Amino acid sequence: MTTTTLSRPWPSGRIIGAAILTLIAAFAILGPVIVPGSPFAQSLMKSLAGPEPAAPFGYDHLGRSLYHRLVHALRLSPLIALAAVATAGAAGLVLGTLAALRGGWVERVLVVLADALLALPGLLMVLIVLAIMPGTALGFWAGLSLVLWVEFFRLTRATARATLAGPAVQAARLLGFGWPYVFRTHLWPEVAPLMLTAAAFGTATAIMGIAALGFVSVGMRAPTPELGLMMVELLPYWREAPMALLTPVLATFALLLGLTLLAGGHRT
Amino acid sequence: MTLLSADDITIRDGATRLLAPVSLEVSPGEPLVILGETGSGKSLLAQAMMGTLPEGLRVGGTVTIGAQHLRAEDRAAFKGLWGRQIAVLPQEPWLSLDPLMRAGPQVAEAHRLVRDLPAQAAREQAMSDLAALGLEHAFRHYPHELSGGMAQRVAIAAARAGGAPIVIADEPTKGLDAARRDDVAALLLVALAESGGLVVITHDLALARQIGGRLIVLRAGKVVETGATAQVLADPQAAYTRALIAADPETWPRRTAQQPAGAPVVEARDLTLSRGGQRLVRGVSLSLHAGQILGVTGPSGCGKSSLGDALLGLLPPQAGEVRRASDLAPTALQKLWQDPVAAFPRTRSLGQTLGDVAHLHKAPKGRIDALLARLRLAPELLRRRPAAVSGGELQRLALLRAMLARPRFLFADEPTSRLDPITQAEIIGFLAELADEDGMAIALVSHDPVLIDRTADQICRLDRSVSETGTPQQVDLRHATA
Amino acid sequence: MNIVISRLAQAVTVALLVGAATFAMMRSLPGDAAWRIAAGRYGYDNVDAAAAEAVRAELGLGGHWFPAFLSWMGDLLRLDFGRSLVSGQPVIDEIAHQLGASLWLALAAVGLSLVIGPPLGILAGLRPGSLFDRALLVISAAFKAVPQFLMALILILVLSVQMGWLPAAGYGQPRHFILPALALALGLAAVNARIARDAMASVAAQPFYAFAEWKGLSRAQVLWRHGLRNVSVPLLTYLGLQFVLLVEGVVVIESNVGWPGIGHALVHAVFARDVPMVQGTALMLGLGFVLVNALIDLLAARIDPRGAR
Amino acid sequence: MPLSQNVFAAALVGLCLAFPAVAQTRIDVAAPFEIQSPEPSTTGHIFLRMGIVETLVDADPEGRLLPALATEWSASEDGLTWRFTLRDGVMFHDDTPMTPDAVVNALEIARAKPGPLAGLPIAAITSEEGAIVITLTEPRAALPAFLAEARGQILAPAAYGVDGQAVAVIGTGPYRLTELAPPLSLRATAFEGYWGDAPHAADVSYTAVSRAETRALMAESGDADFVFNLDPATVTRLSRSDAVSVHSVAIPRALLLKVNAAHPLLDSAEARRALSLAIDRAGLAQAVLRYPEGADQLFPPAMGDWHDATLPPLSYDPEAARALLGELGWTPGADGILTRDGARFALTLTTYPDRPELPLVAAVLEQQFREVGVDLTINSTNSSEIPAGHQAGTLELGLLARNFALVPDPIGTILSDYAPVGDWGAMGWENAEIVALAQALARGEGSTEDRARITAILQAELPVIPIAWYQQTLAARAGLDGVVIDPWERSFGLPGLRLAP
Repeated sequence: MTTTTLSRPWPSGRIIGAAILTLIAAFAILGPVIVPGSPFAQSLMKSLAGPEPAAPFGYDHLGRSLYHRLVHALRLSPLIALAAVATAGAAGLVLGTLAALRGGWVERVLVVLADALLALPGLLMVLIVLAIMPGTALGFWAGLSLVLWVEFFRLTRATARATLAGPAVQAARLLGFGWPYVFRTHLWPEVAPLMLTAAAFGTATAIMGIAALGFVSVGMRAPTPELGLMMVELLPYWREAPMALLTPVLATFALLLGLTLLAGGHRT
Repeated sequence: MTLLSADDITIRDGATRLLAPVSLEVSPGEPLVILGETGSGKSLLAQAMMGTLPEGLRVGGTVTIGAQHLRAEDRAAFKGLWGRQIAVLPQEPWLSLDPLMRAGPQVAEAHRLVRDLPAQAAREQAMSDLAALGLEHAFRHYPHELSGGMAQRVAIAAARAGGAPIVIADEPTKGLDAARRDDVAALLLVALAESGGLVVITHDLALARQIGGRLIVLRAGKVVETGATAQVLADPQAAYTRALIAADPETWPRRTAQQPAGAPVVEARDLTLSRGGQRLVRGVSLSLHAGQILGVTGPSGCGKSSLGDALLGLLPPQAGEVRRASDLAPTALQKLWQDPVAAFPRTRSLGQTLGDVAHLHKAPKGRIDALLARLRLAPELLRRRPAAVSGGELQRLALLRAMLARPRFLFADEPTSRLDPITQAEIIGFLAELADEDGMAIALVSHDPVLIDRTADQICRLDRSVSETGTPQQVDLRHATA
Repeated sequence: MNIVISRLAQAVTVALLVGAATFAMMRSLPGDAAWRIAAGRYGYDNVDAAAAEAVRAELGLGGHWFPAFLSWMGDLLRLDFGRSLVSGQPVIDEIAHQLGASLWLALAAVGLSLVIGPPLGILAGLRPGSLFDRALLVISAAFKAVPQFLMALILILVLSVQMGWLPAAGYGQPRHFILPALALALGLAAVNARIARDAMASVAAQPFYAFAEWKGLSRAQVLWRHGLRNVSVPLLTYLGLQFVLLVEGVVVIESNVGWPGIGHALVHAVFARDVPMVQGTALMLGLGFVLVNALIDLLAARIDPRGAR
Repeated sequence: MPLSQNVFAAALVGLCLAFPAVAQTRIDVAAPFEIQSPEPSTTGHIFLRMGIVETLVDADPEGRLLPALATEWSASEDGLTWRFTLRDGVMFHDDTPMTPDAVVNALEIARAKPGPLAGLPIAAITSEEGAIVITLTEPRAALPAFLAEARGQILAPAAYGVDGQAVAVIGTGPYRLTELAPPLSLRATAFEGYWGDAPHAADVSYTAVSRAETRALMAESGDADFVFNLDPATVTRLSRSDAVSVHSVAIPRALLLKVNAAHPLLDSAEARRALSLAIDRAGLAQAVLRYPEGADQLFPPAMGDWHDATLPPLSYDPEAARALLGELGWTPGADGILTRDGARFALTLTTYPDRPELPLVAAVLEQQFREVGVDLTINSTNSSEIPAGHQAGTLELGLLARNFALVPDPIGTILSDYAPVGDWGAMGWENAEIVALAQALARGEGSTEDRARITAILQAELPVIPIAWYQQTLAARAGLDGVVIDPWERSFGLPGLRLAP
């Protein structure tokens, strides 16, 4: 990309959000390097025991290191979420541009489809896809992609329509530039910041969805370390070991707060 | 007796002085016109007198309104005077009316809440205010159902309902065509007759001339000249005032007509155009040769831009045809827009954009520099984004960009309507030069019939019902202003 | 008129989507559908080959997919949702039974969120950039980052277990409403507040807002007469879109606190692979969205006549 | 907008004022089971537990059969003809008398549906004056116990629709159903025409709360008076609370590993014993189930004769397990997993999350098996995958909780699970001796030694590997007297509960 990116400084909320996410990512990637261990290894004698060097966050009810379970949970749902957002973003971008460019029935069909999907609760679609697809992670990816592309599509289409109809694009066309140039220099710079916001929101939505379904026991399955599942597993022990329950709660909160702040603004 | 006086008003933004000490007085029956370009400080001065300056700016001096002496920095003290002592006329009346409230109540609420009339009496008073302005039927209309002129009248009625003796009008003719400008001038004079005090802030010489009274000319935060309006305009003393008056199309000489030579570059026959299901242009025929300037004028919404787009091939005609010279490359047709900022990609530097165009059209090295020099533009501008460049400079850069494609026909769609008069004169001068020296055929759209009259070789006047084409001598432009 | 037609198209597409998705679900149940259904119906202690055989015989599972698909969609378009595979009751009866509980919960949550969010947002929007505005931004971001199930969890731990003020679960009495409604409302309010704040800030920056003050109206008069009405339109439109968020919340929260609503039924139906129930509830939720938004369109058109072109 | 805000606020406040909390005159029960419909084959156990319906035969905590709607019963010499004398003067809740014809009708409908009655060799059920007669094609000594099962409940003829599906719950119990709101709640009130003693509490309600944590919270906050089936983890916590008393009893239910004995990796008793030796039952029971000990044989002590205290217990000895597998030709590979002839010792364990402890136990097993070089993949899925996998022969290992007392006489479950195989029992393993012994016991011919023999064979051959015995735990509000837990999971004992003033 030869375009200069926006050099406008980010608002402080975004910077804080990015910093939180960087910390979490560093923890998820480097965690096992700093303190080696496995998220599945049990030692029933250490059930709900407190922190120690081999398990800095203590142990869960099965004597598994919360530190390592958290590291893996913080890899799992963000990875699924990012994969879904990437798929949804690409699909939304392509279809949105196509709709704005072609108009006619292509646009009408896509808009009606997007509107209909918008009317259906995302978690419901994910649940149905989970029931159809083999494999929970794959199901989450497919279901979340199916839910999330609508937002990207609507953003791209709205921006593309406004941009393509504007004088700047008319000028570029009159000057003899082709559509790839128009996309690169006119459309993408307008869409990209919106896509970043939507991607951050989408990732947050996806992570929330995975955790929520885990929490009501219809998402990821034990013994996979997943944030919602960890919470529901540790909930019965919250009086004995409140910190054990707080660990995934705080991690989820930090992750989602980081994403919300990174998104900046709000969905409209 | 003085209705309003301002003494030693200064405005600073941190260390920068935006307005040198200015003093003025408004007497009953004698309007005061503050004339200046964008950035001259005229609107800041008006805001200082109304107590609406942004908090970030430091303001000094005192304002006396009626019997009250106010320190200009005490903004809150002005609030109680709004509607009661000072009536403020907004710049853009459409945007100044609450879109979700019917016109009548917007007038009546001032009667009720400011003058404490009972609800019924307030409504009747509002009705009679509107009736006095010829708007008795508009009481139950929403703002979007009103024309621009009607909205302006409703806004004036609403602003004055509180019964303030002083009317301040900030740029009341911004973006209006000549016919509407004259309406506004007449309304302001009626307001003057009824209220007593009138301050008009404008960049529009014609409006200043119509209002009369006293005149203050501001430039870059300093008073350049003061005096009776008629006298200053007839015999300007300051060089700047002279330049300002010289930039008024009224004072321009008429262009020496170019005789058509060879085949026309663009030609239209019995052209009928419609956009969004609405028929705009009916049966227009014209032919434009190299070096000629076609002036297109008419009230807003009459299809001026559509005609240009049809000539460019951007809008397929509903009936009739457009013919272009057979040797015309597709990129030999170019266009200038009213808002040049919107015509450039927002996020790229101007140098990148122009570089891309030069590259695409295989312009020789140094072509951009040569054109920059010719258009009297500083090369540093290329490092900036479109939004960081003044409107006049950006319109010249847009012209430069178009020239890189070596156009033979240029459609300039209101290229100067957002620019100050001096900049406008400059841009129009460049366009005339391009026609004369480069033999470019130009279609120039403007809502200002005087400008068209002075600049064009042939004129196309569009109206909702009729359209005529011909030389400036043939086409009755006064008709357009009626 | 346009509103009605486009919403009608949306409703039909929603129905087709739900129909196709649930048909696919029916056809692709991992393992044997009869077994799944038997497990849902008789429980894990009693599901065996005989139970599965009984279900298979009763439902006539099997056959080519295409005629099955046509008859599936045909039933759907005749609004015949069939019977629940688990309970054997007509789906429509079950939904009618559960809809009320969810509706009340959703209404209470929206009502509560409107009491909390927009007033704060409007206060902040009147003074953009102020300390209060920035504080509200931070707080609303924090609340938005708490998923609804987590909010419910925190509220249960704090309000009902630690303090003993509210029942942790249950249904039937007004005090049962407060906790789940609050759990839903806080998240909604966080977003409501932001929408109201932005709308208020943008309305207050419009020329007409300043002009109303210049006419001589006091700040409060301007806010009351010109501010609120203009803020209400974007807020209302957003509320319509928020419906989906609300429904998702209802689904999760109902499962959390044992609320006998449509969301609870949906989760159970998905779990038991009770496809007709999934179809019925999904359809009800999707069409509910369309209906709510159609009503909001009409209401917004009444408030803002510009929209009704 | 502000108008609607006010309306909402007012409505909310108004709602709160209009319904103050009701004074306690009712026992509120919370349990995990959801109500589906009035149909006995799916929801009947809830109606029975709530004392709304009754069966012909009842059972005491020791499993001794007691008269209920039938006052006495006897079998003919050949054990093929059973006569059940019906109690006099029993009225259904619709005030119709319980006639022999009504009882026959209810039983005929019940045995046409899936359930334990369907598996009985019944030739005919006929009515007599004040009695019914059941004719069998082969002797079945446990027949009365089968009639104590929930699906054998007796409903009035008006309760059934034309297709035999129940459309209403018209039973004979001490409580009469007043409100049925599937899936979550029902209410009942004392039935004045009840044949027995009137219950102490006039009203009862039932709420289905599927989440164990939520049930525990309801017990703590007093939202429910009688909370059934507590999560092991919350037992510790609740027992410290003054507001509730926790009761628990061992029940005839075991957590066990169903083994596909036809699978090449598992087709020898040694291999199965090695797996058994790899399981740390005590640790598992304490950490996951919070029980003091694990199961050292299949049948829990609660099952009387079936439990043989003299049997050498199953023990935990990973060393011995490794040795045993080594003898079978397995050697550890690079990753620690055993291999033989290029094949890894890798198995899939199927379980279901309906009982929350199962996936946890599965996770523990995965680790403990890894210790001895066995690679386990956990598939936590729908509970039907286990019987379906059994039928298809694809199941490798299944982790499940088996109730041996669906019918108060365990012989019913033994017959269906181990004589010779069963959906929830043995798989790919047949033992003629067990079949013969079980059939004899079913006919009423066996002895205590025969039961011990069955237990011993199962212990030696391990067609299923026992892991833990369940305890049933419930929490009752402090001041609720007369709490008795029915190990046969037939009754909450509501009529005997007394609300403290």
